[in-house]
Amino acid sequence: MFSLVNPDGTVRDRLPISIEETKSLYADMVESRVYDHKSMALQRQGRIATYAPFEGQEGAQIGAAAALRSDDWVAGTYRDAALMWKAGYPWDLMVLGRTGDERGGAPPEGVNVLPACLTVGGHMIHAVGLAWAEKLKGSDRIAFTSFGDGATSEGDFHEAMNFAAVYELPVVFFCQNNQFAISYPRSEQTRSQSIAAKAEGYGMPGVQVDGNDVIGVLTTVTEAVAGAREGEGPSFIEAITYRMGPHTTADDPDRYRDDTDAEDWAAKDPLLRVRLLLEKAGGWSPEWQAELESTAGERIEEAVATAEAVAEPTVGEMIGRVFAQPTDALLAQLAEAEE
Amino acid sequence: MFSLVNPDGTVRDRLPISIEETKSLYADMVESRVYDHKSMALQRQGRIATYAPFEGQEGAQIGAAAALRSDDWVAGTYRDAALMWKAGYPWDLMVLGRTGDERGGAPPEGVNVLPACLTVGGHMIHAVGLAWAEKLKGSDRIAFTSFGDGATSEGDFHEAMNFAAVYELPVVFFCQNNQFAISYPRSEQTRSQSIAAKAEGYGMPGVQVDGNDVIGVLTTVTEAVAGAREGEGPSFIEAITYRMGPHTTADDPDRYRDDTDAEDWAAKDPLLRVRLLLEKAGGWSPEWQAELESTAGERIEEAVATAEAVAEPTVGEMIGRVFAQPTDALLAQLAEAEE
Amino acid sequence: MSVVTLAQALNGGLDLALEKDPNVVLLGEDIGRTGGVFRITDGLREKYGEDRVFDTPVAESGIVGAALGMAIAGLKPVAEIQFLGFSYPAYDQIINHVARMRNRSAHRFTVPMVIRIPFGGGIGAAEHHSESTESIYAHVPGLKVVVPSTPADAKGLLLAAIEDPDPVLLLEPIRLYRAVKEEVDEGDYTTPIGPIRVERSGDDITLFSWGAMMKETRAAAAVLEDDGVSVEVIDIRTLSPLDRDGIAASVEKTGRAVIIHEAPLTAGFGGEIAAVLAERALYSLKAPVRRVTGWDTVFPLKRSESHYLPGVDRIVHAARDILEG
Amino acid sequence: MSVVTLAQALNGGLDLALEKDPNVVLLGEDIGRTGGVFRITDGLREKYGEDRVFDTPVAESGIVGAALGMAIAGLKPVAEIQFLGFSYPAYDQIINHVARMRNRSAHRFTVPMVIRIPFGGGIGAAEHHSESTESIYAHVPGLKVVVPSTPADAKGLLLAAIEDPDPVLLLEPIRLYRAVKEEVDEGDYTTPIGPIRVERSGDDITLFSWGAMMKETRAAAAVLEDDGVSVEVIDIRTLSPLDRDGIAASVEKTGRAVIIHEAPLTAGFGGEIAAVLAERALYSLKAPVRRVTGWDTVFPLKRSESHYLPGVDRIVHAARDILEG
Ligand SMILES: Cc1ncc(C[n+]2csc(CCOP(=O)(O)OP(=O)(O)O)c2C)c(N)n1
Ligand SMILES: Cc1ncc(C[n+]2csc(CCOP(=O)(O)OP(=O)(O)O)c2C)c(N)n1
Ligand SMILES: [Mg+2]
Ligand SMILES: [Mg+2]
Repeated sequence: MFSLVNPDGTVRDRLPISIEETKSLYADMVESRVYDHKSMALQRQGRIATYAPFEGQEGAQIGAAAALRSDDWVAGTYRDAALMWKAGYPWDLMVLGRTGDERGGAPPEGVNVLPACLTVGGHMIHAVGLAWAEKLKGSDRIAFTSFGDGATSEGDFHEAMNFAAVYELPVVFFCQNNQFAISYPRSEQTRSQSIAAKAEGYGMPGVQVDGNDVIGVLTTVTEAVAGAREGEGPSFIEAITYRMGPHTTADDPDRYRDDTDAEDWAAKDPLLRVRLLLEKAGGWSPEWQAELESTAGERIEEAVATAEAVAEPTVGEMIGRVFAQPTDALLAQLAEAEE
Repeated sequence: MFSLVNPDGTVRDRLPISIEETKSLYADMVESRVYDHKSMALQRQGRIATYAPFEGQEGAQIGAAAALRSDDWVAGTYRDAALMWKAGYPWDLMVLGRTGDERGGAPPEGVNVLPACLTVGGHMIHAVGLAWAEKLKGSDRIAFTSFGDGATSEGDFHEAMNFAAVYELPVVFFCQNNQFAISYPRSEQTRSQSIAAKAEGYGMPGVQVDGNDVIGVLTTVTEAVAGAREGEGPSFIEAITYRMGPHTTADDPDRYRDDTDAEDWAAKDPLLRVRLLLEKAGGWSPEWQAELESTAGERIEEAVATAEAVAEPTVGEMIGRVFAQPTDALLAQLAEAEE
Repeated sequence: MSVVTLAQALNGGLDLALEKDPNVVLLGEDIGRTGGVFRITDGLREKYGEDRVFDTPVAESGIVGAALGMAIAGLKPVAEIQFLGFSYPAYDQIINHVARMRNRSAHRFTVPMVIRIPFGGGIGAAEHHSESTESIYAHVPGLKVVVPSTPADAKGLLLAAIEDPDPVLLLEPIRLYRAVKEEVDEGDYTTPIGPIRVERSGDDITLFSWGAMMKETRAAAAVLEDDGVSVEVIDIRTLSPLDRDGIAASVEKTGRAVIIHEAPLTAGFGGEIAAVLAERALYSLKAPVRRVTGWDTVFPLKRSESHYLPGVDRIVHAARDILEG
Repeated sequence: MSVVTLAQALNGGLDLALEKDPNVVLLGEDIGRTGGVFRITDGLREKYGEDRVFDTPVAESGIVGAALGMAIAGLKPVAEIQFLGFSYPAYDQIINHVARMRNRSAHRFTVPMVIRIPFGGGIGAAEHHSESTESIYAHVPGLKVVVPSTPADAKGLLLAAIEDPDPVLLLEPIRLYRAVKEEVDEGDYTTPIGPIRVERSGDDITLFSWGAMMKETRAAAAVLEDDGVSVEVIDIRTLSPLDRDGIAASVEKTGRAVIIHEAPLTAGFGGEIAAVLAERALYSLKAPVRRVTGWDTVFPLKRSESHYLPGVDRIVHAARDILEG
């Protein structure tokens, strides 16, 4: 497993980025965590629907997204809010979506991030098609797709991996192995020694990286992205991480996992190690931390306010989203609905 | 690639079976080929529907089936007639099925061979379920499933392989890599170095065997079956072979493959090498060959006659096959149909 | 007898089936350790062990296809798919294999298995979690499709499905899991697969529905009765095989019909019922048949759910229309 | 103008689309080197190259899902699935993704793609090769479903589908690929998606059908006309969005309807049409609606095909029944 920064903040190898850059990644992780905690609170208050927290996975998500170019394609899941945000998807739209509003699924023009996929495994093949189109168009845009350990058991994972390899497409497959698919542990999900080892069966390079090491992830994904962009085809990355919270706000992890595990992983927290690293390098202070948190808090509050200020969706919008132009049949239904 | 008998009939290693046993395998291959040729002829005469010939794959099919116990489960494809026959499925039922009669799908009690699966990749997971049930019942019956190179691209292949490994089930996966999925060559089907290499991604042993070497196949499958029976879990075998004929009687291989390839493979014919081996050992004579062919011919003719003598199916039988007991709704339809 | 929810009735039914028949096994995502996302299998792994109640990898086609193999080999698998919106990866196994093995093998290999799937919206769930695509299953020859709307029927249909020699799809109305309670026999009983249930007998109009929409249908019937209308309420309960005689008989009596379902209108199962009426009860019909259904849109997210779901008002409105018409 | 088969018309349409729009690409199993199992894409890989016409691995979900990605990124993919019976592994991608991306992303990401699938029986094919499960697709919001029955419509609907900003499923009647010939405009034209086609106008009865069953329907109409009955024959042509006005208008005129399709009866698309009549044309109906369809069985193998397929006799019989009734 590739890793650059140890849980205690010590460094295994020369870091490829500056302290300023490290601070910026740290700030992004802090902001993401603030969003995550806020979302949990909003859900408890009934202001958003079921929420899938990513706490513990910020290193994987921020590190990966930091390796992408702003116009690259991104296809991720319900748990990828930090990743999507770092790739350009605004917080307020993410919140809007989670209040139960389809308009949250439309990132601004220029942000090529698909709305989160909720069917496990369904979206990886979309990334393949996106990459295929870019290759045919002769562009050097790549497609990045993120998914969980559980998703690797779906048939669609297999077909996506195979197509990407067969057509030598610029796709980066990024598995956040957070040890569980809801209650089902990674150890039972597959008897493969590692998830990364699956890549070989497709003739694709596959590597493992410490998913809680944001700089390690950044480095690994940067390399994969560069390879894809330069025509070397697809590659696969398994980021080893841990979901510190429940699967979703509707889940109770006590039913299926040990507290001791969770404690072990808490020590490997992706934020903690960067903070320790920065501390040693003189780049961290309690004041800065407080400032980060308060700035992030303000931004997230603002995003929530923006989302909550969006007018109630109309039945016309719902019906209008089926096709580019509503058909006569739909217009008739709209008339009936508005009656 | 494991192999015991070379294309020229020389032997690489001590043979695990006697000359008498070898002769018997040879006889089975001859009989299968007679069936195959007869079926092609029947199709041209309009007596059976589209037919998928297995010529060139007799070594793989007879060798594999010879390794099974008579009560083991078998789930194969439209191209596995020789395999299914050797596993106990009578020729006449096979012909009956191909005249377009569902009654051909019912092998005798005690023969645990499922009717051929026509959806590519659909049946491997059935073998997994069969093996799962046997394991739960504490029996030592195993499940054997055969499929093509093309089938390994389907999502269902992936799910079947994974389930078998996860639950450590007694399943033998047997891929007849005949180089093509209709017109699509193995080289494009996957970028995996070998198809056998895919097994590793499931934590399952995978081996390659010369599929045109009936004794090599028998040896390899025997080992896999023994492992499964003894509780060592599933394994995967890639038998390298070649479909000497068209994909089906509706196919024209000239559109997608070279004659020279076909010639190369003709020299590797699974029957030829055993004949050469037997010749050297004094176990083959033109008379014996003629006898084999005529006996086989008679048997196949008889099977065809038996199949063709089966009375026309009735609409009542068709409607009666939907459920154990026809529902009132179906009985009403039957009455209407019989009007 | 005890007063239980629909969810509890299902749990009790599964418990009973596991207890009485050692061939019954359960499999599905998260059904063991957590008892399933809706806790329908709660406690059963603890009680019957890891060799009766299996958690599986995330692979719906695999779950259904493996269950099919198990059934052929003599077990009675009850597979759970987490939500109807996640059943589509298994559609191929269901239509091409589960429902056809008997036909393909001329009765030699049979598939006595059950697939349980929570379905329907109304709880503000995320995308794909509110599907009502029952019609794509009701169209599959060789598959029976049952949809209970009461705790007693839930248990009875579940046990009937497990006993059935053929594959049965049991669609469980999410919105009703915990919304209704009634007395349910604690013992072993079955509710026959096939016949409709006349929930309330009446003379002026028939309301047909199934699953979660029975709730709104009942409420609409109450409103109409307050108006002095005599309403017949029919819970279709089994979509396939369909009780065409029962459906026609009701409208021969009442002369008017409203069909209510949550799925989109076009090619929804309501069309089948309306067709039965147009074929069998035409001369009894005093007014056009009405379908009150979801619009032909994707089931929306929470904020638009009320725009989509057919409510009591729409049902009452349609009924009044044809009562007055 | 030239006289061509339905297969040739489709080939010509694809050729034209590839020629005029560099974003059009084709993908599917065996569509390149062999021109597809029905040779609909014959010669196109040679003409447009390996970067426009792709042979793919055997993976239907992959084909459809990849096409969806291509469409989002600006291409206009036309995917082929070899037979409708092999489309089910792609059902999840179609219903959950292809048909919903626009809704999910509030118009931000759109999916202008076409899925072409040969369908229907009558050629004595093997299991799974004779499916007519159009209703499970017609039920999908966000997906348009068209079914030509003539060469001219085949080309026109194909080109309309390719131009359409939304995903369109084109079901191609296998039995008619080479069975009918007619003059087809060699140029660029579209047949509008939506409106039914009144193939023959009449006053006494309407026969509704689509796809391959149009053949038997036409033949039945001829028999009835010989009896002196004035028959209206309607080719539904677009199942979704459905031309309910056109359907109702015909029966308002004729007062009688027979709906003919090859798929099993229960939850088949005929139910939708009968429902439209029960809702919109009830007071015009002089006799019960009749559906002449496949039985609720698996589509059988060759020897039983004639037991299954609704023939001219059954259509004529049903029509006479309601004409006399
Ligand atoms: C096709 C499908 N099946 C089942 C589900 C229900 N489900 C939601 S998340 C999940 C587990 C996914 O685990 P993993 O891929 O590891 O991602 P994680 O949630 O751990 O990020 C399941 C089974 C679904 N959303 N889609
Ligand atoms: C799900 C599915 N997709 C497509 C087909 C059409 N088809 C029939 S055979 C075949 C190729 C299969 O190739 P392979 O698995 O290598 O087996 P082989 O025919 O070479 O024995 C295809 C694509 C099918 N039968 N089922
Ligand atoms: Mg996970
Ligand atoms: Mg092959």
